[in-house]
Amino acid sequence: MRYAWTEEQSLLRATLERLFAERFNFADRTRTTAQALSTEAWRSLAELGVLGLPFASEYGGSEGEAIDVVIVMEALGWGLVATPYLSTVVLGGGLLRHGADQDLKARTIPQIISGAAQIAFAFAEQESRFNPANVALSASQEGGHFKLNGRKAVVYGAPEAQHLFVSARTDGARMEREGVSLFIVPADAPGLEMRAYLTADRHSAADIAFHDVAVPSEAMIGPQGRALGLIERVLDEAVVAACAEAVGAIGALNARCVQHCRTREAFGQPLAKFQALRHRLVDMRVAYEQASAITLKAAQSLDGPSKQRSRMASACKTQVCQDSAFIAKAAVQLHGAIGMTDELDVGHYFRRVMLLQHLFGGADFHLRRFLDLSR
Amino acid sequence: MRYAWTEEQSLLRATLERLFAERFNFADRTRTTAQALSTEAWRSLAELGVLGLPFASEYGGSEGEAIDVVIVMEALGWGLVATPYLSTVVLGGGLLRHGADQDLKARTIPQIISGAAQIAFAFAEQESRFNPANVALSASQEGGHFKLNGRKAVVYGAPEAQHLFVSARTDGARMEREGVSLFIVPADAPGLEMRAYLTADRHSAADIAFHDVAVPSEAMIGPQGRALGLIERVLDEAVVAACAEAVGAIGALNARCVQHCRTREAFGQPLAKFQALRHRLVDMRVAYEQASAITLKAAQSLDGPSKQRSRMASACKTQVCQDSAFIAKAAVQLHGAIGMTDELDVGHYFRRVMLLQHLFGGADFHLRRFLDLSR
Amino acid sequence: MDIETLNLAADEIEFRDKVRAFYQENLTPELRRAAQLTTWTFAEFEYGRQWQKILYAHGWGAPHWPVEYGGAGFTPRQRLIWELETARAHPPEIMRMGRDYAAPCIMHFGTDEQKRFFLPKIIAGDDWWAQGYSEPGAGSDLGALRLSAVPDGDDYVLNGSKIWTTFAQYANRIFMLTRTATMEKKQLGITFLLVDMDSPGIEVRPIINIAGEHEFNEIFFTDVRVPKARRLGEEHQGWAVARYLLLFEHGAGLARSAAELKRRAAWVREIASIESDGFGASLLDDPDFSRKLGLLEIGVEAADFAADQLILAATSGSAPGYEAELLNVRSRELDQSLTELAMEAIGYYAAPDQRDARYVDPKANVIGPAHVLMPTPIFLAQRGATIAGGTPDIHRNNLARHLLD
Amino acid sequence: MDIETLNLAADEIEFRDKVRAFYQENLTPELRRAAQLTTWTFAEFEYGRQWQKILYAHGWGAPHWPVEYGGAGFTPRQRLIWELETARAHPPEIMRMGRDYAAPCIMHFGTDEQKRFFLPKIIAGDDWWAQGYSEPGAGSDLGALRLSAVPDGDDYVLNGSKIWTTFAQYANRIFMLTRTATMEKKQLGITFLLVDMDSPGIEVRPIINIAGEHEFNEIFFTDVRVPKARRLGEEHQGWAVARYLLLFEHGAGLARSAAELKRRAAWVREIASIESDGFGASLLDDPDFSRKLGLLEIGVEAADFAADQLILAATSGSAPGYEAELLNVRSRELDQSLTELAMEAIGYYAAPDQRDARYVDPKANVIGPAHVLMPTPIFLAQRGATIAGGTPDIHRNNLARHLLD
Repeated sequence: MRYAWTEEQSLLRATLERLFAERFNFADRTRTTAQALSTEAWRSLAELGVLGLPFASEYGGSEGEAIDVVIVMEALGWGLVATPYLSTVVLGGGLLRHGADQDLKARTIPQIISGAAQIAFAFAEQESRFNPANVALSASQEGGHFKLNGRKAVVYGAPEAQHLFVSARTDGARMEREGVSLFIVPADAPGLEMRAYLTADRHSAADIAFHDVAVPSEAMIGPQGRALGLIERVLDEAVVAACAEAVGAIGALNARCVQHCRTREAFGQPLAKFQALRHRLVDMRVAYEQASAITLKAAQSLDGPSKQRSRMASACKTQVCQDSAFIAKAAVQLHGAIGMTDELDVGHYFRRVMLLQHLFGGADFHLRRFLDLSR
Repeated sequence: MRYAWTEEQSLLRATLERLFAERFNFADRTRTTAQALSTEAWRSLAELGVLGLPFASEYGGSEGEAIDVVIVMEALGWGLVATPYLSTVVLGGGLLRHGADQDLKARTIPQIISGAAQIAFAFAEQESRFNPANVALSASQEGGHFKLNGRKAVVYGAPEAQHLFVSARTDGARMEREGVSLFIVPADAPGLEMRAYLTADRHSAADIAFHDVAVPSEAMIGPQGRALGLIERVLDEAVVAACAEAVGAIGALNARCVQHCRTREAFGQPLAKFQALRHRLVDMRVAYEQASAITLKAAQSLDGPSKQRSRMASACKTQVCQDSAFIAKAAVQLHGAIGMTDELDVGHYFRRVMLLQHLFGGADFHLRRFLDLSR
Repeated sequence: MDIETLNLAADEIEFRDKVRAFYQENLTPELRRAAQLTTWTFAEFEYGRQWQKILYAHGWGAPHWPVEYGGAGFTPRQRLIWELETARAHPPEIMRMGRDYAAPCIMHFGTDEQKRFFLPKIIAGDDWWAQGYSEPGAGSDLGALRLSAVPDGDDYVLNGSKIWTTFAQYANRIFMLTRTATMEKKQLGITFLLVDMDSPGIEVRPIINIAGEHEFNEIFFTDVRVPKARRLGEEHQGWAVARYLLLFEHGAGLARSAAELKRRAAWVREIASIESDGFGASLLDDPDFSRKLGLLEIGVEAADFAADQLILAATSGSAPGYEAELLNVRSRELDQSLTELAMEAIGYYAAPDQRDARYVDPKANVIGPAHVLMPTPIFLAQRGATIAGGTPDIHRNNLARHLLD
Repeated sequence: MDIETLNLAADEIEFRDKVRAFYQENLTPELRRAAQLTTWTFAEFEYGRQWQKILYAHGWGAPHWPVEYGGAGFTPRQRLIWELETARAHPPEIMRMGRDYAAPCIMHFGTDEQKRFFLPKIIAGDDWWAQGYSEPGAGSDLGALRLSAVPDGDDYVLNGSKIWTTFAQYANRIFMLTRTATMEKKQLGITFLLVDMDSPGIEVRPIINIAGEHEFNEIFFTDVRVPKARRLGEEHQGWAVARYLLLFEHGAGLARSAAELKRRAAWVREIASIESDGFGASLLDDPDFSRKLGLLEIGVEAADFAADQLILAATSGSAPGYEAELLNVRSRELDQSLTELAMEAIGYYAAPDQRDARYVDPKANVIGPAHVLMPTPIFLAQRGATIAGGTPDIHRNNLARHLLD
């Protein structure tokens, strides 16, 4: 994708690509566990100051733009490096930046930047599908604190997180926009029960049950019952970040496929000589360009008016879901049996891309949202 | 499509294919007008007894099955022969067979079989889109007769028809299923104003305005306000018939494309040597097989229980719309500039297939209907 | 690209307003209607001709030409603003083969004599050029050209035929590729000639297109004598001229085509908002229709952004080329899908053949509501968008070569 | 095909009821669960083995075999009823390479000695066969086989490796194509051997698939001695055996695969009816989801009808061949789309890696509701449906040859 990167941005891209290629390339991974790898990558990102990109300088951040986060996520996608960047910096960091008070920011953001603390955002529930207003987990006020009861589903990054942001209903009926509040909860709070697991794409996640988990009222972020606006803003940022990761991944897959077609032979000639495959590779490239374009456009809209921000974020997810699924499926197909194994990175990219489809809402959900916002 | 045709059916197929190939092939058409051609074809079909296929023997018909009508429509599609068969025999004949009383049948069906009379069914209106219950044209009772007021849109076969079937509202609000009645009206009735035209695919049609058109109460077909069941049954039959025509047309297009790829050269070799085109022709064949299969299956369901009948008719239209549009567009593309001209039959097939998409409801309308009937 | 995103300087805003005012004043209802009734590349000829004369009268007959030949001397930014405002105003598309294709080649390869003779007539809207490339049996494969030009004294004698010559029935000149020799490399031995359409021995046969319109022609050449003075470039070296011309055919109009795509999407949305879904709501509320429209609108957003980046890169001097072709493949698919959706939107009224109602000065009234007039002919004519200028297969072949070889 | 559409005769109804009763009695909960937990071709091996022994005990260990070898002597109609009832009952799929592929070839090409020795062990469920075809670097292109078998006294000595051998970790025998000579026509010089997996010099390396399961293996052969008595057919003529085997790989199971497609569609519909759309309704009411499901259900109806016609034609003796391959291409696309839709339906719960919960005797509880266990692994494993047994490109190449050459 042709884009006028600034010098700093080009430097950041190059640095991350080198880091991941040299220290975290797929071939070395058999030597270490997913967790160990993630921890090491996290340390490297902290050292590079990448964890501080989106934050204000007063908390040690480097005041970056939305585009900078896109660069990081795209590089993580390209390198197939599983880190809590999305949950900690984009989701957690976003909720802090747009919702938290001075004090909480001052206490938490430096921990994020140094890599000392990780954050996870528990918003999805078994019945909620992709609707962030569909919150059943209840927060009932009792004197100076709230008691949380209910469950959250597939919370990425939760097992390693020290702080959890939790959307909870303080008022109203299950799907009402009003009555949704946001709390920050220590991961080790009494009554909080986690079932941790790895996902099929080797990320860390958990289902969480809350039994009378008590938090002080200061743990509430933003106005009571009015947290949905904040949540939606941060989810828009996360949508674009997830799309950027997918764009990085399909870029890598396209490169793998071109390489494979040049080297692998069938019926006495390289695959790259078969017109059907040649055209498919072109279509894959066209799809990549399209996904890349809409992601950059959406990133540029993130700090604009909320309607256009959400509209473009949803356009982005809709488009990237289609293009990335097309490329990922074509890439496995094109590699044949070897693409079906755990030994080649293609299958790992495939799983990541296919699971990114769902994250923060699939193509259908976001297409409807785009249409509603286009009226 | 592999299918166990009876001997009679195989004979009918062969006869019609020969007739259209010898007497109505595209090359000769420049010599005559669309109307003249249609009239001549109509006469030949009458002579062959094809117009009597679906009717009872007591009216001079040959008691054929739904499959026989599919054979005729497929042949008409294959030969790209524009006739009023769909409007007169399938729609008009169907309304008569399933709705009319002895007397009307005895007066009208022999006229159809001999080719002496043509019929058109006016059901669509400018606001109705594909919903047959969306009837605004009003029929108000005044003593022994009804007065029709309103308009019907794009009535195929109307300019040449002697009898018009007209859906009209005798009761209820615009979109209610109750209150829709059916009338048979002489095409030359006073107050009936026709704007006749040719369609882009060289069929004859008209927009019709009704100004106080008076018809006797005997002109009402079936129970007052309860004609929708009859109309939907006949439209199901027409849907399958239209699909059969499309199947014939895409069969012919596929044959043209194979022929073109074998003979036409580019960059020093026949098109049939380029893998991308080879694969496309296979996909076109797969699509054809699929359209052909669902059409035969739907035809077999036409005389069964009404829910399954409508469900399969809608499945058929949904599938055939997709497959035929894919093939028609690919066929024009594959022929290049020459396919874009009025001189080659490919462009004519293309227009016919694309307009058949809308007839009696498009893919979206019928998919929703299929889903409603699948519950 | 939205002109707003360009954050214009004061003088640029002034320029923009000047352009807007010009269109405001000069685009008569007839001219606007001519633009709206365009199904394929060019508006009804007579109105394109009128419009070119208006442009010329304002000194904007060919803004992109060098000033010495009558160009407006725009800066790259002004050129961009001009294109965006033009797309916004939507004037009738003129038959552009002379002004945009032939002229640049004449400037680059032509003799002073040729420049003096041809260029003024083109910019003034007095000369109209056809493009004589394709021949029966040689579509995208120009190496296979056979129309022969045999030197004879001071002339060439032409025999053969050209086909798919758009609007040749209105042209008084034609630039064409002819075969003057058969050589090892098939591209060699081709000579580029500038021919008068009224030369004895030229016969034009109309070809009616799939939308029932007279866009194309076949032109037969029988012992047509063309003075050697009418040769552009060297003998046998016509390929060099053709390649040069190609730059202008492709590179140009990125902004325009992106804007047209956006206009098309808005047009479909408008039609859908007028049409009924048959159940009491607007077709725009139909989940299936809105889904298809939404997917295309999103695709247009992506294509538009990608085009922006290429345009900005181009104005800063780097050539698009490969990326432009990538974008082109996708944009044409989007455009064709939009035209198909428009035809789907109007339901049964897609059927009537309304040719006679489609003239600026119509010969018949529209059958049905006004908005049903254009979708079908535009859908039909736009099938050519993936045939003229290379099929998707041809483009994919090129792109694959770049990607893999 | 619905068995109802067969309008069965009285004796056929009796037969159908007998078959139903058999499944009713013998399909234990474990065996049913084994079938439901199958992500790819075969159920968890141990349960397939158990099931084959039950079938054998009832004289139905290989109904399609000739009676002399233990076949059930079904009529073509009974065979069809058997297949439909089997699809309906959904027993665990056994590792079928011995019973369905090797056995017919042994019957056709084998010596009496080989028949006596192998066939009884196969039908009894005591011998389990792997298929040694593919080699590293030779996927769909069997002409490129390199694993060498060098004659030495009464033996062949094998060196090389085979790959993608499904379930070879459970096999005690393997039939394989070996290279005994290199000839002009690459298919010649291939010899078909029947090899014991416990032969010295055989080493099996597991290959974990994309769903995290141990389906495939690579098998290394180092100076493995195989008696010439274990050769099936003539030396260098193994291709004839392979071609014969292919008939059984393709032709068979048309009815089964059509029925599986219908089961898959019903499964997706059921999951969607359980899942919430997030806005208070069932996912089945979501217009976008239902649209995708409906289109696939309609495709399944068409494929099912086409399969019916081929089956009826086949029972009346004419070979499907080309049409079967056409149908196959489409059916696999449909099946993959259905598995993708199932994964889409379960939303966030598509993510957890639930390998340990997917054993008949599970090592962990399901994360989330019960219905989220299978969609992701089935989706992942079924990517192989368009790789094993020929990619769509390969099939399109074949079909194009039939269509054009």
